[in-house]
Amino acid sequence: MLGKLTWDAIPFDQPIPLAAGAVVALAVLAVLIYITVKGWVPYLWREWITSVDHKRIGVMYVALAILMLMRGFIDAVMMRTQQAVAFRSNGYLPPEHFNQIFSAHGTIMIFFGAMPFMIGLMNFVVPLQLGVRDVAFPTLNSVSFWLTASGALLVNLSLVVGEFSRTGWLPFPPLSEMTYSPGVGVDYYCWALQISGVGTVLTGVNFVTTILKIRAPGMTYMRMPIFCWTALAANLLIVAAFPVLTATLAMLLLDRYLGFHFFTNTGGGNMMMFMNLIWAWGHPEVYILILPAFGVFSCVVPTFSGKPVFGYRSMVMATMAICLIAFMVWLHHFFTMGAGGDVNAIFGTMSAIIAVPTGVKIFNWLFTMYGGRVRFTVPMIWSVAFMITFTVGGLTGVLLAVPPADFMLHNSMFLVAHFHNVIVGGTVFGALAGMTYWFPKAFGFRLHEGWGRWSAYFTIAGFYVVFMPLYVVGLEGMTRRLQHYDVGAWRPWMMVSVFGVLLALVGIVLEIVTIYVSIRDRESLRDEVGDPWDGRTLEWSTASPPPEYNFAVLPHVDHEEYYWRIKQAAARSETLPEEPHYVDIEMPRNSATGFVAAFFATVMGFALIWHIWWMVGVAFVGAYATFVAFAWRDHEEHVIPAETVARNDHARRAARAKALKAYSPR
Amino acid sequence: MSDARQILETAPGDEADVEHEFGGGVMGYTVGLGLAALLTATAFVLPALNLVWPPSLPIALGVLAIAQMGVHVVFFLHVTTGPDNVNNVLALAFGALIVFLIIGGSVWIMHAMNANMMNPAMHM
Amino acid sequence: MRIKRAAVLTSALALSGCEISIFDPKGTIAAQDAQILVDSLAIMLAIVIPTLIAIVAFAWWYRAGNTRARYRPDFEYSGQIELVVWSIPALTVLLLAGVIWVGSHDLDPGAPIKGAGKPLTIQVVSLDWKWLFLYPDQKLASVNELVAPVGTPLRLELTSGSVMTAFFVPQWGSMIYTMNGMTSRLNLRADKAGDYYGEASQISGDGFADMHFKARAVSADDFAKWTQSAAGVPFDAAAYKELAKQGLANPALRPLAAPDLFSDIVTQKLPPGPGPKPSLRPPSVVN
Amino acid sequence: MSATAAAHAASHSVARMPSHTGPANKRIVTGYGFWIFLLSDFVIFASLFAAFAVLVHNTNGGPGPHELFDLKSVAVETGALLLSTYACGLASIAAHRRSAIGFYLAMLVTAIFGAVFLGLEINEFYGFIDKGAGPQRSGFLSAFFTLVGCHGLHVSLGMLWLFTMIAQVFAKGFRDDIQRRILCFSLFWHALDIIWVGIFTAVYLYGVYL
Ligand code: HEA
Ligand code: HEA
Ligand code: CUA
Ligand SMILES: [Cu+2]
Repeated sequence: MLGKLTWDAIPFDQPIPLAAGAVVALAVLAVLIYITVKGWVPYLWREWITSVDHKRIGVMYVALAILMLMRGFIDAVMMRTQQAVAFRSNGYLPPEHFNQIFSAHGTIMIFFGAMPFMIGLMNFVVPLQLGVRDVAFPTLNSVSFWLTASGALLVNLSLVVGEFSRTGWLPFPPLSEMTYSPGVGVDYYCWALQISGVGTVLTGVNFVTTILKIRAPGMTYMRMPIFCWTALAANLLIVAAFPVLTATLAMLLLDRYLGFHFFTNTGGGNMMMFMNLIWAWGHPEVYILILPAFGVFSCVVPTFSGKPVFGYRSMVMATMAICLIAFMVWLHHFFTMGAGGDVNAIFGTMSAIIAVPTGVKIFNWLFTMYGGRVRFTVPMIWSVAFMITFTVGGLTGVLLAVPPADFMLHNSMFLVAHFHNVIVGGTVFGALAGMTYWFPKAFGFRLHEGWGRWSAYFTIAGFYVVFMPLYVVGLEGMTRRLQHYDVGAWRPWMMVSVFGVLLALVGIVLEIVTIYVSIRDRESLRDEVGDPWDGRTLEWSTASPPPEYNFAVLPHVDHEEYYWRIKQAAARSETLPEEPHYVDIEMPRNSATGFVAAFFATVMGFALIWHIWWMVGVAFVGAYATFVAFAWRDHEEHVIPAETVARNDHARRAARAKALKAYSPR
Repeated sequence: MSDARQILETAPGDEADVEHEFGGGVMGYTVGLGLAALLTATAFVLPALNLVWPPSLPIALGVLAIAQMGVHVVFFLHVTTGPDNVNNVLALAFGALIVFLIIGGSVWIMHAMNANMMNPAMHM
Repeated sequence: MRIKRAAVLTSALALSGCEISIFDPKGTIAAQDAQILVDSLAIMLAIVIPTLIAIVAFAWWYRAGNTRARYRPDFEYSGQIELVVWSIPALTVLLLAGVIWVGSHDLDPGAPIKGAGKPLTIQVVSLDWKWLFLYPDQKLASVNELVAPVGTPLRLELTSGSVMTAFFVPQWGSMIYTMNGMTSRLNLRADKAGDYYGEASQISGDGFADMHFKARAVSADDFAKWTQSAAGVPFDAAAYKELAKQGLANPALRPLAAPDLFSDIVTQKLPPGPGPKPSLRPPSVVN
Repeated sequence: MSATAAAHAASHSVARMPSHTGPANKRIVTGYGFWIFLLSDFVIFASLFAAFAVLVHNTNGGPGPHELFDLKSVAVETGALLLSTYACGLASIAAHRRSAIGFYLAMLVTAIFGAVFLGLEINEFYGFIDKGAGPQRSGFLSAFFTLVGCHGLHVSLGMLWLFTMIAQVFAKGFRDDIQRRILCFSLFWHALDIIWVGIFTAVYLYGVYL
């Protein structure tokens, strides 16, 4: 009846995960009960769960990402403390648990922390910057989000029911094959990623289409903000790379469930093929993580330097170059497999070549600051910290791209330090910069500067103190994923590193305090005008938070810095542009499709993991029925009358007119 | 109606006004069917007839396949080089490049790996 | 403590005094790898250090409060600067590409190296979670201890009797993957007598952290003596099957009874290790 | 001029709006989005092709391509799928002209040839498994069944979609959103035939002759 699922699946004998799981489950339950009692369910259902508004979906993505970053951070704290104490002893985490932790940490951070954060920012920002009302396929957008949430739920469920994969964030066979990993951990991993992967591909399709086909009148390619370019590149990478992941995991699943021989030791399988395919996805994946962050910095640095981005065309070229070369370097993750001199040399060189367009970007941000008036707000602090940190991380990356160096450093703590250096210093700093930067746009009030600043300082310091020692032990031969070790020379560095993670913890707590304080003091932090930073791109031309339809009338863009120009003109003449003619606006209706589809997907994933075949069938039928029901709908739009639009826009214009007097044009 | 001097767009596969254009309408599909059938038949018959020099056979078959894919793209999917089709073609080119890199790259890499470490006895 | 590791621990204690830094190479390959690493680093630092300085300097000088800095709100393009920002990294990478090209070929793990005397062939089998070293010419089977004469080129043939992992002695040089059904090749040479740290560098399951071994470089005489010291029951297919079961092992040297053992493992005549007993959560490692 | 013809003409002029005059219309957006989705599907197949190319010699002592493949049956399959694609093209022309009868007929022909194709494929798979050459037999057969089976799965889902489309046209007529779905369906069906060209060349012909 319940397949492989028995009481054994609950880890009664392992107090740590059991307690952690119980606490989380209780917390979730408490929140749910609280929400219900307060009578918020209808509101949440109407305004968030069934919303197809890209802004709402963006906010939900970011919220999910923050939650998952915290979960991943707890894993990180456990790993660092384990390695601090596990010198000539077993520490407090037995190997079967420790191995789950780094696997879960990597999986959660990449797939459910960093990527949703970036996708969330793109969701929120791209249509606003393009000057349009929504993405190409709003309902699909909601499906994407909920499928991502479904994957995240499954991964976290493995904490209490069964186990998670113990084979690393990428499940290399044969270790991940049935023979060597008979538990359900790898299955949790695969199904969670298959489900969220579908969501990610749909996001990619959605955003490529949006950016190429849905832009405000006059918004030619060369007038798009850099963030939109990086979003385009990242989504092209998603569309082209994620199917490889889907196919590869499908093959692994066929091996595990039906006894196929793709990657097995026996039967004519070839495990090297898995390495090859997974990295053909995996390397583009890291640029999916970093490119949107580059876009964030290309918004933040110009805004706070009071200048347009330097070398716009170079930036665009560099972005697209990275997007293409990303597909030509994947072998650098397995130089040590023995492909021979020619292959290694060519892939090594291609990897080093990526340093050129990336360097161009760094230099162009540098020259954006040059001749500017740099205001060190919190997003700008993150940006400068990023430029420094990422350059260091990129340097060590290129070092790893030199095959003989990689022969010594592959899979070492040096590698671990490299990728945290680029991921934390690039993607996470970018995410936090972007969150702080667009927070007032989303909620109508700014985040508190003072607290936010201290949060940034502590997190940045924490990062350096955690990971610089890891470079050192990496050079001393320490390999990654060690549950314990006996080498005395590594010990002191482990102690320094654990101290760093405490600093990072303080940083995160301060970030939470920042949010709390800002909500409390929201009246004094209010953004009345909709342009709190003296921004340059279109999102700052509408109200904060923007109305459902974003713009009362679509802007007619005639320049790269269109909004900046009309703002300056208005300030000089001290009059707003003429009032437009308002018309009715058609917007997509809410839809429960995403939520319902994800519900069935979760059930199906769970049933597949535990071999509960009848439940698989039921869930499949449910999903198909949802699909047909959605297709049968007759009215996809609702209309917002011109009067409402006019009323809202008058309020916005009044606030702008008032602010005009205080604004000194440049 | 549409202004011919503007940069136009069509959806891939769109019938729209192509009925009187190259590759459109019933005629287009029929021509496509004829060409595709011809290419398929050649591909199946060629090796059996021993007409080509055997070592060049894979290349011949590959060329036939690519030609046929081209026929399908033009006559069935209506993705042509017209100015209204730029975006569609660019997307296709990007896709084709990725497909090429993944298949070509994998085969090359795995060939090198196998050459360096496979035991001939193993996979018989 | 759930793992009994008395033997492993003592061998580790003996090692813990010494450094295993890759900047302290004790073999020709390690020395060259490290050299290339340092060279590449130097090439890149030449551009990265000025970049880092410029970031800090620009950010500081152009801060909003600095009235001496000239504000140029329209400075958004300069052909010369564009040229420089593309060409300087490109030139650096060009230089680096040369290093990469030469390095990848010269230091290809499969490329034979020179040294004193006839190359010594050692066959390496990674198991769950120990290392088996076979000396086909000396007819020896050594568990978790790799002994090599100083200065002699070592021709390593590697495979796995279980999952994929990687063989690595940091102070001797390059690591390489081991995979069941395949033979990877690695050429090394130890240049200074001593005891070195060897490890598995690719996660291989629950016992992974204990999957390290002692790599000893000894004089030719000591090596000859060592080959004589093999004791105990000869190592054959049955012994191999026993060893292939999951668990840890103490270092041991035994005569090798089955000369084709390695090729039997590679061709899977001897099947790969059985893995854990099927159960939801397999029991943890026991010695 | 009837009202429908006028609407038809209007939809054309909208369909061809230049992009820099603002967001493209729904038909273009939908078609383009689906096109991108298809490209990502091609990449799935690319991975499977790559796996097949690498594993084709790993027969593990079992039968190889020469022993298994029957090119005659493959040729018939190919013909069936080609005719099916042709019929699908006619169906989209019928839809464009808003001829319901023509649409149903052409879709039916599409479905019949699709079914012939599927039948032959299932028969082939069944024959292999019967001979002990199932996907568990060897790496080669795993890759073969997965690649060809994935295509077959796509065709099966396409059939499901095909009948859903007939039902939708029947229930709702040639509404704009239905027309967009017909466009997507025909793109899907034609794309499957392109992939089949890759399969009959790289799997069957290469397998037998190389
Ligand atoms: C996005 C990816 C990501 C991120 C952000 C991190 C962040 C961190 N990681 Fe992780 N890590 C990986 C991806 C990531 N990691 C991967 C892929 C692996 C490999 C797994 C494997 O082996 O298979 C790995 C492995 C890994 C290891 C295992 C090393 C080993 O193999 O032995 C360790 C050990 O300490 C570690 C530590 C840390 C620490 C201390 C942090 C951080 O704590 C650093 C500091 C960052 C922050 C402080 C920001 C966190 C932000 C928030 C929590 C949000 C707060 C925001 C608000 C409240 C608004 N990581
Ligand atoms: C956001 C994620 C991200 C980013 C952006 C990068 C960027 C780069 N990475 Fe990294 N990488 C990872 C995430 C990332 N990486 C992860 C997660 C892994 C490990 C996965 C695992 O095994 O678990 C990894 C592993 C990894 C390896 C494999 C090592 C091994 O397994 O042995 C290699 C090897 O080549 C590599 C190289 C590079 C290079 C060349 C870049 C380049 O893009 C960097 C370019 C940037 C700069 C160089 C700095 C700025 C440039 C200048 C200031 C110009 C001047 C500089 C020069 C000319 C040098 N990375
Ligand atoms: Cu390496 Cu087969
Ligand atoms: Cu990479």
